Amino acid sequence: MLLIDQYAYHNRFSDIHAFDKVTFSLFMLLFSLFARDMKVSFTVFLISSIMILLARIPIKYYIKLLVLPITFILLGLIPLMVNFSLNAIPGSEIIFDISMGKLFIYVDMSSVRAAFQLFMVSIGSISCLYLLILTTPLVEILYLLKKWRISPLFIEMIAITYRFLFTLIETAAEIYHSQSSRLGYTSFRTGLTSLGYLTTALFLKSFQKAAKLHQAVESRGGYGEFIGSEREYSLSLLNLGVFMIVLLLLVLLFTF
Amino acid sequence: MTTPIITTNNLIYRYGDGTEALKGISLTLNQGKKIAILGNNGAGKSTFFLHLNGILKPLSGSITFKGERIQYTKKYLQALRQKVGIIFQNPDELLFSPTVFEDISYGPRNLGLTKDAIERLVHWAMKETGTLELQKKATHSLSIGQKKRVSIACVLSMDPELLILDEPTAGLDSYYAKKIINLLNQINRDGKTIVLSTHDINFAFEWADEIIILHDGKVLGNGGREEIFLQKDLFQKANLERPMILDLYQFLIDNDYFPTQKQIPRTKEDLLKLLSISTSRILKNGQ
Amino acid sequence: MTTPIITTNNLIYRYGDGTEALKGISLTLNQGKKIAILGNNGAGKSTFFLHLNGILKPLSGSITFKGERIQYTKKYLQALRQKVGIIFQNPDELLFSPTVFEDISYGPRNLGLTKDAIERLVHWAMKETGTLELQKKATHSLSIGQKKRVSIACVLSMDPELLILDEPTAGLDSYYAKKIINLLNQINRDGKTIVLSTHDINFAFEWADEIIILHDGKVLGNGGREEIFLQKDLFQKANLERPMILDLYQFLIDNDYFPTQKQIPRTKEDLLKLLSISTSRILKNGQ
Amino acid sequence: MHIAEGFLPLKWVIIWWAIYLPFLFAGMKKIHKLVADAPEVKMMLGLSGAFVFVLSALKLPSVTGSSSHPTGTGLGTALFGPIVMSVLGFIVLLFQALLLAHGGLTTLGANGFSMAVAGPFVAYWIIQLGKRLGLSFRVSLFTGALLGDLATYSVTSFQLALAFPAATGGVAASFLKFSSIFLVTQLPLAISEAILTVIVMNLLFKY
Repeated sequence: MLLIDQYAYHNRFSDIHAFDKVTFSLFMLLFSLFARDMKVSFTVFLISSIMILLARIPIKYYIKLLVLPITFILLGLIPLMVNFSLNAIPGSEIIFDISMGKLFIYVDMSSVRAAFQLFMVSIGSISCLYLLILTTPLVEILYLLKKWRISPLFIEMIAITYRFLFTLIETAAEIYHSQSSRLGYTSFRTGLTSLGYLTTALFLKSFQKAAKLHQAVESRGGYGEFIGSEREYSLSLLNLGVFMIVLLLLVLLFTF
Repeated sequence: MTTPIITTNNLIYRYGDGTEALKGISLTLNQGKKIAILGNNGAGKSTFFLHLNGILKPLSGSITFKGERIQYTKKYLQALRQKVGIIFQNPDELLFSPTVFEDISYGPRNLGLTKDAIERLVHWAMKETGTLELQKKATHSLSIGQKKRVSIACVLSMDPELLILDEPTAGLDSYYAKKIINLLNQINRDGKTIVLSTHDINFAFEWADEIIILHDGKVLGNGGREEIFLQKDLFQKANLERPMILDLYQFLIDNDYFPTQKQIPRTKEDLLKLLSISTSRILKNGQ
Repeated sequence: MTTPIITTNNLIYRYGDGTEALKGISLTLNQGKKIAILGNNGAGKSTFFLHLNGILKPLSGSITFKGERIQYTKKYLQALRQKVGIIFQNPDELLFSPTVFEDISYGPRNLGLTKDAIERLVHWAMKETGTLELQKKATHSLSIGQKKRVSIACVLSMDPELLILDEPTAGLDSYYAKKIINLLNQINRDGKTIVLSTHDINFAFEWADEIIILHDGKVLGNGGREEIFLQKDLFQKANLERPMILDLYQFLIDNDYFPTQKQIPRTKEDLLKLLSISTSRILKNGQ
Repeated sequence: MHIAEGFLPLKWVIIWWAIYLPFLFAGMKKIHKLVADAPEVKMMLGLSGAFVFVLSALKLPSVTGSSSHPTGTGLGTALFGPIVMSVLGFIVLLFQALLLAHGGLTTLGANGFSMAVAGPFVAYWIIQLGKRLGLSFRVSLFTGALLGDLATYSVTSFQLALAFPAATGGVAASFLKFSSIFLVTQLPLAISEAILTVIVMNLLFKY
C-alpha cells in the first residue's frame, strides 16, 4: 500500500542496525546543509543513490521518488530567480528583463546561480532522507527513539498512529470504491459532498475502533509498554569504516 | 438461450506493490443467470469485481459489456456504473451516511434524476429489500443483518442490470443468510443478473446456475453448476471443500442406493426425497 | 469428572442505549472442555464474553471463576484477565502493536515477569500457532489468516487457562479455517478450556464437547453435544439450522438403514463409513 | 505545500525547530494530563493521528479542476483543539516525511510551525471570534478553516522569505513573491477545504 514502508522492511540493508543508518544519513544531510557547497551536495547525492541501489531498491521507483518534490522546488525556485526593481536594474549579468512602466522584472546570473545551488543542496539532502526511509523500518526508528529517552507516551502515540494508518487507508479506499461505484465524484459538487461523507464516516469509525481497541488493551493486562523490546547494538567495523571514509571525503571536498 | 452481459478477455492486473492479482482472466457472464465465484482468500475475486464496473483498469486485456468494449472515459464509466452495481462485503465499513434513507438515495441522487424519479426508485428498492421501516433509522444503530439488506438496497436503488455481491452471507447466521438468499432470488426473478463470491460451498451448490472457480489470479473452472461440481480434481487444486450433499449423493449412487439422476439434488431435502424413494424400492424388493 | 471453571448466575446487562443484551444468563463452563456457543446475530454472545474477563460488569448477577466470585478491583481483574483470554473476531480490533513480536509479547510484559520468562512464553506461543517466522513482520502487512493466528498467539502468550474466541473461523476460507481448528484442538489437548462462538453449525457439531444455545439474551439450551443436538425444537426456537450430518443420520435410522449408534457420527466420513457397513449388510441380506 | 528537505539553510532549520518545540511540549503536557485521567485517550489520540494522516492524503477536488490534498488544519482544530493539534500535526508531518517522502526532517520544525501551530491557532481564534460576534457556526467554521489554511501558506512564504531575502527589497519583496505564488495555487484549494470542513461538521451533528 505504502511502497516506501514495504521497501523499508524488504531491502538488503533492513537488518543493519537503525543507529548506523540514522546517524549516517543524518550526518550527510546536516553536513550538506552546513556546507552549502555544490561539490559536497553532489557527492552526497551520489553516495546516497549508490547505497539506495545497493539496497536493491528498483531504480525506476527511486527516480519516481526524486521527481516527487519537484513541484515544490520549482515553485520555490522561480521566485528566487525573478527579481523586481523600481529603479534601474542593479548589478550586472542580466539574462532576461522586461519593464512595465516604472517596474523592472529581471533575472540575473547571480540569482540563477543561487537557485541552482539551492536545487543541488536540496536534491542532495532529499537523497539522504530517501536513503533513511527506504532502508529503515519505522519500528526500528521507534526503538532508537526509546533508547534516546524520548517521551514514551509520544512514542506510543506514533506507534498506534503507524499501526492504524494502514487500516484506515484501507477503510477509506473501500468507502471510496463504494462511492465511486454509486457515481460519487462525478462533479465538483458530488465530489465534495462524497468526500464529506467519507471523512465523517472515517472519523466515526476511528473512534469506534479506538473504543474496541481499548477493550483489547484491557483484556491483555491494561496499558503497558507498547514498544517493549529493543535491538542489541553491536559495532560493525564495516559500517564504521564506510562512515569514516565518507566523512573524510566530504571534509576534504569542503575544505579544498 | 444465453446472451453474455459481460465478457472479459485475458485480464491482467498488478497492484502498486507488484503483486499480480489477476493473471489473465477470460470469462463470460451470462444474462439473467445466478453466478457464484468460488476461490480462497487472495484468489483475486474482489480485484476481479472492481474491474467489472471500471473502478480498476486492467494492465492489459479488455472487458465487454453487452457487446460493447468498456471505455475508461468519465461519461462511459458513469453509464456503466449505473448498470453494474457492486455490493461490497463489509457493510459496517461501507454505509457512510447518517441515516438509512440518505444512504439508499445517494446513488439515485448522483444520477441527476428528478426528485420524483429518485423517490420512486428509492421506495422500490426499500420495498424490495424490506427496509422501508428502517429508512429513518441511524445507520450505525442497525444490526448486521439489517445493514446487509440496506447495502443491497443502496445499489438496487440505481436499478442496475447486473448485481455483484462480495460475500453476501459472510458473518450472517443461517436465519439472516436465508433472508438474503431469498432476496437475491427475488431480484433475479425480476430479470437481473447476479454474480456473487462466497466461501460457503454448500450455499453456492444450492443456489447457483453457473460456477466460476478462481485460484491464484487464474480461472480454474467455469461452466454450468453440475458440470463444475462433478470435477473433483478442480476442487482439490483450488483448495476448496466439496458440497456435502454432492459427496453423499455420489456415495449413494456408487453403492447402488438409486440410479444416477437427471437432476443432481441441490439440498438436504432433495437428497432425503431421493432416499425415501429408494428406501421404498428396496423394501418392496425385499418383500 | 467435570469441574466448572466459570459459573455465571443470572447475569443481566443493559447497554447505554437501553437495549437489554443479557436477560439472566446462568451457565456453567466446564474445565478442559471444547465448548461452542450458538445463537443468532444479536443473541448476546459477544456481550456475554466481555463479562467473562470483567471488561463489562453485569447490572445484576454474579460470575464465579474456579469457585471464587469475581471482584471488580483493578488487582483482581488483572489476575483474572491473565487466566481468561479473549480473542475478538476482528484481528484489527485486537492487534495494536506495530510488529508481530511486540504484539505477542505485550501481554507477558504486562505480567511483570522476568525477561527470560517472557521470552519463553512468547516463543512457546509463536511456536504453537506457527507464527515464529512472522515475528519481525509489521502487523499491518499480514494476511487475514495470519492475523487470526497472531491474535491467538497474543492471548496464548499470557498462558491463560480459558480461551474465549469470537467467531474464530469467520471470513476464512475452508483451508485457513481448518488450520485454525487444528490449532484449537492442539491447545485444548494442552489442557486449556476453549469456548467459542460460531455461526457454522456443522463445525460446532463436529468440534464441540458441550453446546450452549443463546437466544435473545437468554440461555435456550446447555449441555453435552448429543443431548443438545438431538432436541429439534431448540434449534427451531433459536432460528438455527441443524447439522446436515445429523439430519441425514436420523433419516437413515428412521428408515432402518442401520440401527441407532452409540456414537452419533460427527463428520461426513463417519457417516459414509456407517453407510458402507449397512450397505454390505443389505447386500448380504439380499443375496 | 510542505517545504522540501534541504530547502532551508541550517540556521533557519535550527531557529524554526526552536520556535516549534515549545508548542510540541505544551501539547504533550496537555496530553499527558488527559491520559493520566483516562488512559483510553491514548488509543483515541493514536487513531486520531492516523485519521488526520489519511485525511491529509485524500484527494480534494478543486473548482479549477486540479486536485490536491487538504491540510486537515480546520477540521482537526474543530475536532481536537489547537493544542492537541500541535502534537497530532507533528506526528502526521513525520509520517508524511517517512512514508510518503513529502516534506522533510530538517524542515519539520518550520513545516510544523506553519501547519500544526499557526494554522490551527488562527482557525481556533477565528472560530472563537465568530462565536463572540454571534455569527452562525457554519460561517465562523468556514472562515476559520479558510483563514487557517491561508495562515499556513503565509507563514510558509514568510519562512522562505526570511531564508531567501530578495536582492532588492529584502524580506518584504521576497515575501510578496512567495505568497503571491502560493496564494494563486492554493486559494482554490483552501476554499474547497473550508467547504469540506463545514460539510463534515454538519454531518457529525446529525449523528
